[in-house]
Amino acid sequence: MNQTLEAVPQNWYLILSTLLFCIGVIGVLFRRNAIIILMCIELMLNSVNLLLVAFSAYAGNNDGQVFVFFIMVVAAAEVAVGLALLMSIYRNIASTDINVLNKLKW
Amino acid sequence: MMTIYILLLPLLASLIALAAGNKFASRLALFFSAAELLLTVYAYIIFTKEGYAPFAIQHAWISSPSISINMGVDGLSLLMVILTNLISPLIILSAFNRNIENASRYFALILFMQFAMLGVFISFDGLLYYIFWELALIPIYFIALNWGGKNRVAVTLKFFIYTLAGSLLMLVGFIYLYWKNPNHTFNWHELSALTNVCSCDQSWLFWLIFIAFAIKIPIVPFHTWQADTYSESPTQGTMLLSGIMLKMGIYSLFRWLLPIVPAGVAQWGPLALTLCIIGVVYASVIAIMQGDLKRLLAYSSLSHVGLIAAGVFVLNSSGMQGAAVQMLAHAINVVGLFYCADIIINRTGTSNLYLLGGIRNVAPRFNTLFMIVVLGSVALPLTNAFIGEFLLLFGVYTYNTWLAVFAGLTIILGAVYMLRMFQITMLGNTSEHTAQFNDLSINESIVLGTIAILIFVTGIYPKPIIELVQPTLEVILNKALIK
Amino acid sequence: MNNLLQDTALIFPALLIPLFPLIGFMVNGVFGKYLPKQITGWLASLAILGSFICAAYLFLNMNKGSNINIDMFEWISFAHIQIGFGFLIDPLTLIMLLVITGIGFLIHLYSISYMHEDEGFTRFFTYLNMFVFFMLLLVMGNNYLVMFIGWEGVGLCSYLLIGFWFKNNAYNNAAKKAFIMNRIGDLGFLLGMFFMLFYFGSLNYDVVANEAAKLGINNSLITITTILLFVGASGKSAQIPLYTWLPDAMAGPTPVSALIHAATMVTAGIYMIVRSNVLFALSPITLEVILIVGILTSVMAAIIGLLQNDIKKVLAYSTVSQLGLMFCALGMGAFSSGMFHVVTHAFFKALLFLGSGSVIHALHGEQDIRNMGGLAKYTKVTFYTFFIGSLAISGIFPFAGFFSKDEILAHAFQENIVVWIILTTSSLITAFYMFRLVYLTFFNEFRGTEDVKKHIHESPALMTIPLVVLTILSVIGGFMGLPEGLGFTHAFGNFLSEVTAPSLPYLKQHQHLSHATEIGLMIFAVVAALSMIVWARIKYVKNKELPAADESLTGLNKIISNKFYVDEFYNNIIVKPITVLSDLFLVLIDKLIIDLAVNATAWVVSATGKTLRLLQNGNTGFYVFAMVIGMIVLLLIRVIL
Amino acid sequence: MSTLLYTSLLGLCCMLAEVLNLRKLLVPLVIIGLSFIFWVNFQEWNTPSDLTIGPVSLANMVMFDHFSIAFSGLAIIIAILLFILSANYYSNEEKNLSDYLSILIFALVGALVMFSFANLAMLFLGIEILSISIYIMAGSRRFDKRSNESGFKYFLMGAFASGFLLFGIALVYGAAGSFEFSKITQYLNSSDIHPMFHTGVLLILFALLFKVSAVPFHFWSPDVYEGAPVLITAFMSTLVKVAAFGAIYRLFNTAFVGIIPFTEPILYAVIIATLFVSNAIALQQQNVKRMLAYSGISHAGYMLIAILSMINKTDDALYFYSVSYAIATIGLFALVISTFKSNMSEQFEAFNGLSKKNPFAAAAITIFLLSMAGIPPLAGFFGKYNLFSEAVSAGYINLVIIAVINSAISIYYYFKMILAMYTKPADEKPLVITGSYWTVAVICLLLTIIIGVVPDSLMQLLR
Amino acid sequence: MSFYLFVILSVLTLCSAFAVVLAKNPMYSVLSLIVCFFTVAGHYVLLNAQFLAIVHIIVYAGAIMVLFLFVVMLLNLNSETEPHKDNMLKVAAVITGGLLFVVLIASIKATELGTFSLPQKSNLGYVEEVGKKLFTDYLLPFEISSVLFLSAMIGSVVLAKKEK
Repeated sequence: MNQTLEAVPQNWYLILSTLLFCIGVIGVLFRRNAIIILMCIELMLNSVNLLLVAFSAYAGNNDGQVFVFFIMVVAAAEVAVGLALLMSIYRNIASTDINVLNKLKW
Repeated sequence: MMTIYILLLPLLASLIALAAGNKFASRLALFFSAAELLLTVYAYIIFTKEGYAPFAIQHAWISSPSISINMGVDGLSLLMVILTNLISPLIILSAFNRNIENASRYFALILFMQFAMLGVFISFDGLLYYIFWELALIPIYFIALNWGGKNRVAVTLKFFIYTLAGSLLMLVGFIYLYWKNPNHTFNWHELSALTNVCSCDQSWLFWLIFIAFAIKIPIVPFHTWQADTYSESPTQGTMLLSGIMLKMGIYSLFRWLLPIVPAGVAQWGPLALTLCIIGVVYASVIAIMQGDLKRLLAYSSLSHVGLIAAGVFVLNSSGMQGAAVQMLAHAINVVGLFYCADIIINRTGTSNLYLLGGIRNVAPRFNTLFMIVVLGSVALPLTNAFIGEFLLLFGVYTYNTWLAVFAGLTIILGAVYMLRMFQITMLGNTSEHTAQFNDLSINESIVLGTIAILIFVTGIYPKPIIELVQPTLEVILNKALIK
Repeated sequence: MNNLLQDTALIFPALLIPLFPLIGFMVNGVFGKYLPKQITGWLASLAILGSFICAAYLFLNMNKGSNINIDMFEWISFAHIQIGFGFLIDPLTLIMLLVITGIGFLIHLYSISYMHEDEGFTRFFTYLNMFVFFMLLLVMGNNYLVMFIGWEGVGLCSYLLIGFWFKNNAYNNAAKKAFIMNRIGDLGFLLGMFFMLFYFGSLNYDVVANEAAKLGINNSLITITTILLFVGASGKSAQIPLYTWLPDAMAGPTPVSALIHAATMVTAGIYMIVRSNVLFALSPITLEVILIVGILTSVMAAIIGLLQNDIKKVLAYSTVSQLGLMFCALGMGAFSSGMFHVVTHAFFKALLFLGSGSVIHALHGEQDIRNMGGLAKYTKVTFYTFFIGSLAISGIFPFAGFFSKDEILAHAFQENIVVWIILTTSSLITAFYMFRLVYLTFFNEFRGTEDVKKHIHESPALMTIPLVVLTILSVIGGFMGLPEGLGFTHAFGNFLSEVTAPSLPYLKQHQHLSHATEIGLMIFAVVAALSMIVWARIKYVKNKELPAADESLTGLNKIISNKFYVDEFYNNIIVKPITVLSDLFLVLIDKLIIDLAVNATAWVVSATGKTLRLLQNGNTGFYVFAMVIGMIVLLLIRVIL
Repeated sequence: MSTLLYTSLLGLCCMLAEVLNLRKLLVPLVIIGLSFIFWVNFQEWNTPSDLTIGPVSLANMVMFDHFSIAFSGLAIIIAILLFILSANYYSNEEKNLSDYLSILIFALVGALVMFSFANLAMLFLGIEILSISIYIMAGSRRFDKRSNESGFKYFLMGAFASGFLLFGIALVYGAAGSFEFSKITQYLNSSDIHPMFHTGVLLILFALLFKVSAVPFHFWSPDVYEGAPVLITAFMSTLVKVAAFGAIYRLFNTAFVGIIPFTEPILYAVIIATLFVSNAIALQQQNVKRMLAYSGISHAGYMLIAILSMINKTDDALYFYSVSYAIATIGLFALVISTFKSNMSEQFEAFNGLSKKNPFAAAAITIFLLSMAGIPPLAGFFGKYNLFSEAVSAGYINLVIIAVINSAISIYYYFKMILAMYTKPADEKPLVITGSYWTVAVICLLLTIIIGVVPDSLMQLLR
Repeated sequence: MSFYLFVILSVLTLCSAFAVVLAKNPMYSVLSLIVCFFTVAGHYVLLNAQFLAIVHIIVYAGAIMVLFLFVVMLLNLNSETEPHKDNMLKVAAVITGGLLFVVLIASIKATELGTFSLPQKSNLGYVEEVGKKLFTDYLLPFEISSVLFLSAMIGSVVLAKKEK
C-alpha cells in the first residue's frame, strides 16, 4: 500500500502520534484510578509505536518495526509487574486511587 | 626529610595518644609535643645554616590533576612552624589537671590539629595546602563540639559552615588558577609567577580567595562566628583557634593571596585594608563594653588581628614584617590571655566580669603573670606586641597617614578595654566567687611563666624573628608589587 | 687610645646606672617575698644610690663636649631602616640622671619609713625601682624609640603606683585614667616618630636634628611632627587638654606623687622637647602652640588650685601649673630656662610632697586641709621645710624657684608683655594658694577630732632627713643659674648650651634686657609675691577664714571648685559616646546587621526548604503534573533560546 | 561481553538454587560468582571481547570499552557489597531469598547493559530491566503499605518517564534513521540536523534525568527511598544512580556527540535547580532515609556537572565521583540499617548518643558523611574536586561557585546526624551490628580513606 | 483512498483515546482502549507493517488488555467506585497536555521532513524481513529481553502470590 506514503505526508503521522501521546499524558494527569493511568501509559507507548512504524515505513528501514517488538515486550512486562503491584496494594488498602497513596511525603 | 618528620610526628603522636588511653594521653601528648618543639629548634638551627634547600620536598602524588607533595620551609613557614610547635605544648600543658572526659581523644584531636596546621604552613602545592586547611577544621570542630559549652551545637555548626563556605570558594579560585597555569599544576612557585591572568580575572579571584582568609582571620564583617565560637569552645580549643588557626589566615594572605593575584590585590587591597582597620577600631569599641570575659578577649583578638591583616595589605616591608612579628606575638599573648581567662572561669565558675573582682588579693602570683600578659597585649614597649604594633602602624602610616591615625587608636582603646578587664577581674575587693581563689598550680605557673618569658624575650630581642622572615617577605613583596 | 680608655672608664658606670635599679627591681620582684621587709626597702634604696653615685661620677669625669654614645644592639630593622638600642649621655641626660637618681634616692629613703606599715611594702619598692629604671631609660636612650620605651614604662609604673592600693576602685580608676590619657599622648608621640622615621629614615637624635635642619625653618612637615611630639609631651606632662589625670593620680602613696607626679616623670615631656630642640626651633608655629597651651594650663591649674581643699590636690594643681610655666619657657625657645625650672621644681615640689606626706603621716591619712591646722607646733621639721618649699615655689628671693621662675618671666617680658602679665598673675596666684595651704595646715588651732589630735607626732628621722636635704637644695638650687643679665655666669645654661646651641640659629633673638629692667622685674615679682603671702596670712591666719564646705559653693567658686567641669565634659563627649557606640556596634551592627545577614541567609535557605518541602506532598498525580510542567518549561527554554 | 553473559547466568542459577535447596549457601555463592565476574570483567580491559554469536555480529548493539568495563566493575563491586548486606538483611525471609537475589542480579544485568550499549534499543532494554527489577524490589514488602506505595509510585512514574524516553527515541530514529550509535554520529556529522532530533534528545535526557532524580523529575525519589526496604534504598541510591549516569555519559559521549552545547541551558537550569532544591529540602528532613534521598538528589546535581562539561572528557571525574559516592553511601547504609533495626526508627533520633554506645560506628558514619560532604582528604573530596575542576576548565565557573555554596549548605544536614551521634544523650537500646554489616562498613571505610589518600590510580583508570 | 482511510482511522484513534481518558466507567475505558489498539493496527497495515499489526493485536488486545479487563473485573471497579479529580485539576490536566503538545510540535518545528525516494520496498513489514532483522542485528536485545521477562515474571509471582 505504497499509496499511503504518497497520500499522507509524514508529518501527519508525526502530529497524530504526538497528539495521541499527549492524550495519554492528559489521561495520566486526568485520572486518579491507577488502572486507568496504566492504560493511559499504554496509550503513550502505542503512540510511540505508531510513530516508529511510520518513520520506519517512510525511511524504508524496518529497525523501527523491530524496536516496536521490544516496546511491546517491555509493555507487557510492565503491565504484569504493575498489575501485580496494584493487586498487592489493593489487598492492603482496598483502593486503586492514587490519591490514597500519600503516606510517604515531605 | 626534616620537613616530613616535623609534619608527621604530631600525627604519630595523635595516634599514640588515642591508643594510650585516658590516663596517659596527656603526658604522652606533652612528651611528643615537646619532642616536636626540639625538632623545630633543630630545624631552626639547620635553617640558619643552610637555608631553604634541606627542607624542600617534591614528590609526585597525583599525576592528573597534577598534585604533588610539594613541601618546604622558608623563613615565613618556619616562623609559623615555630609558632605552632611553641604554642602546642603550652596548650597541651594547660589542659593538665583539668577534668577532661575522654582525655585520649581530646589530646589526639589537639595533636591532629597541630599536624594539620603544620601541613598548611609547609605546603607549597595549592591543593595540598587546601587539604590541610580543611583538615584543620575537623579536629577543632570536634573539640568544640564534644568539650564545649552549652550553646556549642549551633555555634560550632555555624562556625564550620561559615568557614567551609569560604574555603570552598578559595578552592574554586585555585582551580581556576590551575587551569590558567600552562603546566597545569598547583605549584606555588609557578602560580605566583603566572603572567597570563588578566587583572579582570584577578579582580574576582581576589575575592574568591580573600573571603576564605577573611573569614578565618576574621576580618570585619566576616567575624560574627568568632565571639560565639571562642566563648563556647573549651579553652584549649579557643587557644588553638585564636593562637594558631587564625594565623593560618594571615599566613595565607602572605602566601596564597599577595603573590598569586597581585593585580587583584592592587585593585582591592585598599578596600581590604580599610575593612581591616575599621575592624580594629570597631572590635576595640565593642570590647570596651563587653561583660563576658571570653567574649571580651574574642573582640580584643579581633581587633588585634585586624591590624595584623592590615599590615599585610599595606604592601611594604615594615607592615609585612610587623605582621609576621605580630603573628607570633599575638599567638603568645592571646594564648596567655585565654589561659588566664580559663583559670578564672575554672575556679570561679563564671565568666561574667561583674561577678569577679579582687583576685589579686588572693592570688598574687597569678596576678603578676596575668598582668604581664595584659601588658603584652596592650603593646607596652619591651613586650613582643610592641615591636609588632610599631612596625604595623608604621607600615600603615607609610601607606596612608590618616589610616595610621585611625589604626593607632588601637593603642588607646586596647589599653582601655584591657585595663578595664584587668581591673574588674583582679582588682578591688573579692566577691563571693573569687574569695576562694587558689593561686596558680605548678603546671599553670609553667605555662604562664613561659608565656611571660616569651613575651619579654621576643619583645627585647626580636631580631632573630625579623631576620628569619625578612628574605621571604622580600620575595613575596616583590611578587606582589611587580606584576 | 687614651680617649678610648677614658671612654671605657665612663661606659661601664654609664651602663651601671640603669642596671642597678633593674637589679633591684628583679631581686625584689622575684625574691622580695622571701626577704625581710626592711631589707627590700634598703636594697631598693641602695640600688638608686648606686645609680646616683655612678651618675655623679660621670658628671665629674666627663669632659665637656664628649658625649658618651653606647650602641648596644640592633633592635628593630626592616627594609633600609634600622633602629638600634643604645644610650647617649650628654649634659641634658646628666642633669636628668642626677635629678632622678638623687631625688629618687631621697624619696626611697623617705618611703622606707613612710610605707613601713603597708602590707605592700616590698611591692612598693619593686615598683619604685622599676620606675626609676624606666625613667633612666627614658633619659638615657639615644633615639626616640628607646625614649619611648622609658616613656611608656614610666606610664606603666605610674599606673601601678597610682593603683597601688588596688582594693579601692576609685584609685584603680584614677590609675586607669592616667594610663589611658598617657596613651593618648603616646599615640601622638608614636605618630611623630613615624613622621621622623619616614622622612628622616632614623630615630637617632642627631640624625633627626641634622635631617630636619636641612628642611629649613617653617617646614610643614616639621610642624606636624613637632605638634605630634608635643601631643605626647602634653599627655605625659599633664598639659591641656590631657592634664586631668594628674590630680587624680594623687590616689597613689605620697612618695609616688613626689617622685613620679612632681619631680621626674611629668617632666619627661619637657625633657623630650628640649631633647628635640632643633626640631621645635624649626617650627615657630609649634612653639606658639606650646606657649599658648603652657599659658592656659598654667593659669587654669593655678585657678583651680585656689579652691582645692585636699592637700595633695593643691600640690597637684600647682604641679600642673608649674609644668605649664615650663612649657611657656619652651614655647619661647628658652629651652635651658625650662630645664632649669624642671630641676628647681623637682627640688621644691618633691620637698612639698614629702612634707605633705609627713603631714598626712602625722594625721593618719587625713588629707583635707579643713581638718588640719596648727600643726606647726607638733611637727616642727615638717613645718619649716614645708614653709621653705612654699617660699621657693612662690618665687621668693633667694630660693631656687625665684631664679628659675624669674628667668622664664624675663623671657616672657621680652617676648610679649601680655604673656608676661598672665604668667606673673599665675605665679602670684601660686604664691597665694601655696600659703593658703601653709596657713591652713600649720597655723591656728587643730580642727580635727580629738582622737587624731592625740596621735599627732613628728615623723621619724628617715622621713625628715630627706626633707632637710631637699630643703637645702631648694634654698641653694637656684644658684646654679644666676641670671646672666646681671653679670653672673649661668652655670646651668652653660652646661646645657651644648645641647641647646644647635637650635639657636632658628630662634628669635632678643636683645638682653637692661640690668635695670631685669632687676626691676625681679623686685616687682618678689614684692608682689610677698604681698600675696601677706594677704593669705591676713585671710587665713588673722581672720581665720575657712574654705567653705563643697556643697555651699555657688557661682564661679563652684565652677572652679569643680575644676571647670572638665572631667564631666570629657565624660560626656568621649566616654559616654564610646559606651553608647560600643552598644550600638554590638547590638546594631554586629548582631542586627552582620549576624542577621548571615543568619538570614541560613533562614532563607531553610525557609525555602520548608516551602519547597510542601511540594513533596506524596501525591503521585501532582508529581506527574510537576514533571510534565517541568518538561514544558525546559522545552520552552530550548524553543525560546 | 562475557560479563553480561555470566551475570545473566548467575541470575538464572540463583533462581535454580531455590529448587536445589541451596538457600544457606546462596549468598556466599552469589558473592563468589560476582567476584569471579568482576575478575572476568577486567580480563577484557586490554583484550577486545568477542562480539559475535555464531555468525551474528553484535558490534552495533554493544561496545565494551574502558568506560563500560570500569563502570561495570564498579557496579559489580556495589552489588557484591550489597549482597553481603543482604545475607543478614533477609535472614528472616529465607523463602523469598533466591527470588530477591535473582531479581537483584537481573537488575545488575540491566546496569551492565546501560554501561555498554551501542544502540538505543539496548539502552531502552537496559533501563527497563533495571527499573522493573527495582520496582519489584521496592514493593517487595507486600504487607507493608509503605513499601507498596513506594514500589507503585516508582513504577507509575517510571513507566510514565519511559514513555517520554521512547518518544524521544522515536524522534531520534525519525531524524537519524537508525538506532545505532555509529549511524547517529554519522547523521550528526553529515547534514544539517532536524529539530526533531534535538527534541528527541531532550526527551531522552528528561527520562534519564528522571532516573537520576534531578529536579524537576525528582519527586519520586524521597518517597520511594523512604518507603522501600532499606537495602533496596541502598541499591537505588547507588547502583541505579551510577547506572543512569553511566548511561547518560555514554549516550552523549558516543552517540549524541557534540550535542551538549545544545542542551547547555537546560542542563544548567536543571543543575542549579537540583542543587538548591535538594539541599534546601534536605535541611528540613527528620527521616534519615529521606535526608539521604535528598542528599542523593544533590549528588546527582554535582554529577550532572560532569555531563555538562563533557567537552573535556569527564568520564574519569564522573567515575571517581561515582566510586566515592557509592562506597560512602553503602558504608553508611551498612551502619544505618543496623541502627534502624535496633531502634525501630528511621528518624535522626535513632542516632542519638551513638558515639557513646558504639564509638567506632559513630566515627565511621562521621567519616562517610564527611566524605559525602567533600571534606579532604576523603574520597568524596577528590570526587567533587575533579568535577569542579573540569567544570572550571570548561568555563562554568559560576556554576561551580553555586555548587560550592550548596556544598556548604549540605554540611548542615550531614552534620545533623553527626550532632545527633555526638551531642544527644544515648538511650538504653543496645546497638547490635552483626558481622556482615561490619565487614561492609570496614571495607567501605578503608576504601574511602585509601582512595582519598592515594587517589591517583583510580583517577588514571579512564585516562 | 488510503488518504481517507488514514483520516478515518486517525479520527477513530483519537476519539477512542479520548474515550479512554474520559470514560466514567473503567470498563468503558478498557473497551475504548481496545478499539484504539485496533485502529492503530489499522495504521500499521497502512504503513506496510502487516506482521506487526497482527502481533500488535495479539499482544495488546489479546494479552495486555485481557489482563486489564481481568483486573478491573477482579477488583470490581465501576463508575460508582471510580475516584475523580477536581474539575479544576482536570482543566489543568487538559491545559498542561495541550501545552505539552504545542511545545513538542513547536520544538519539532514540523516542517517537511527529509524527502524519501519511492518506491520503497513494500515487503519491509513482512515476517521474513522483520524476523531476519530481529535474529541478526537485534539478536542481543532479543536475548536480553528474556532477562527482562524473567525478572518481571519472578517479580509478579513474588508480589502477587498469596501467602501468610
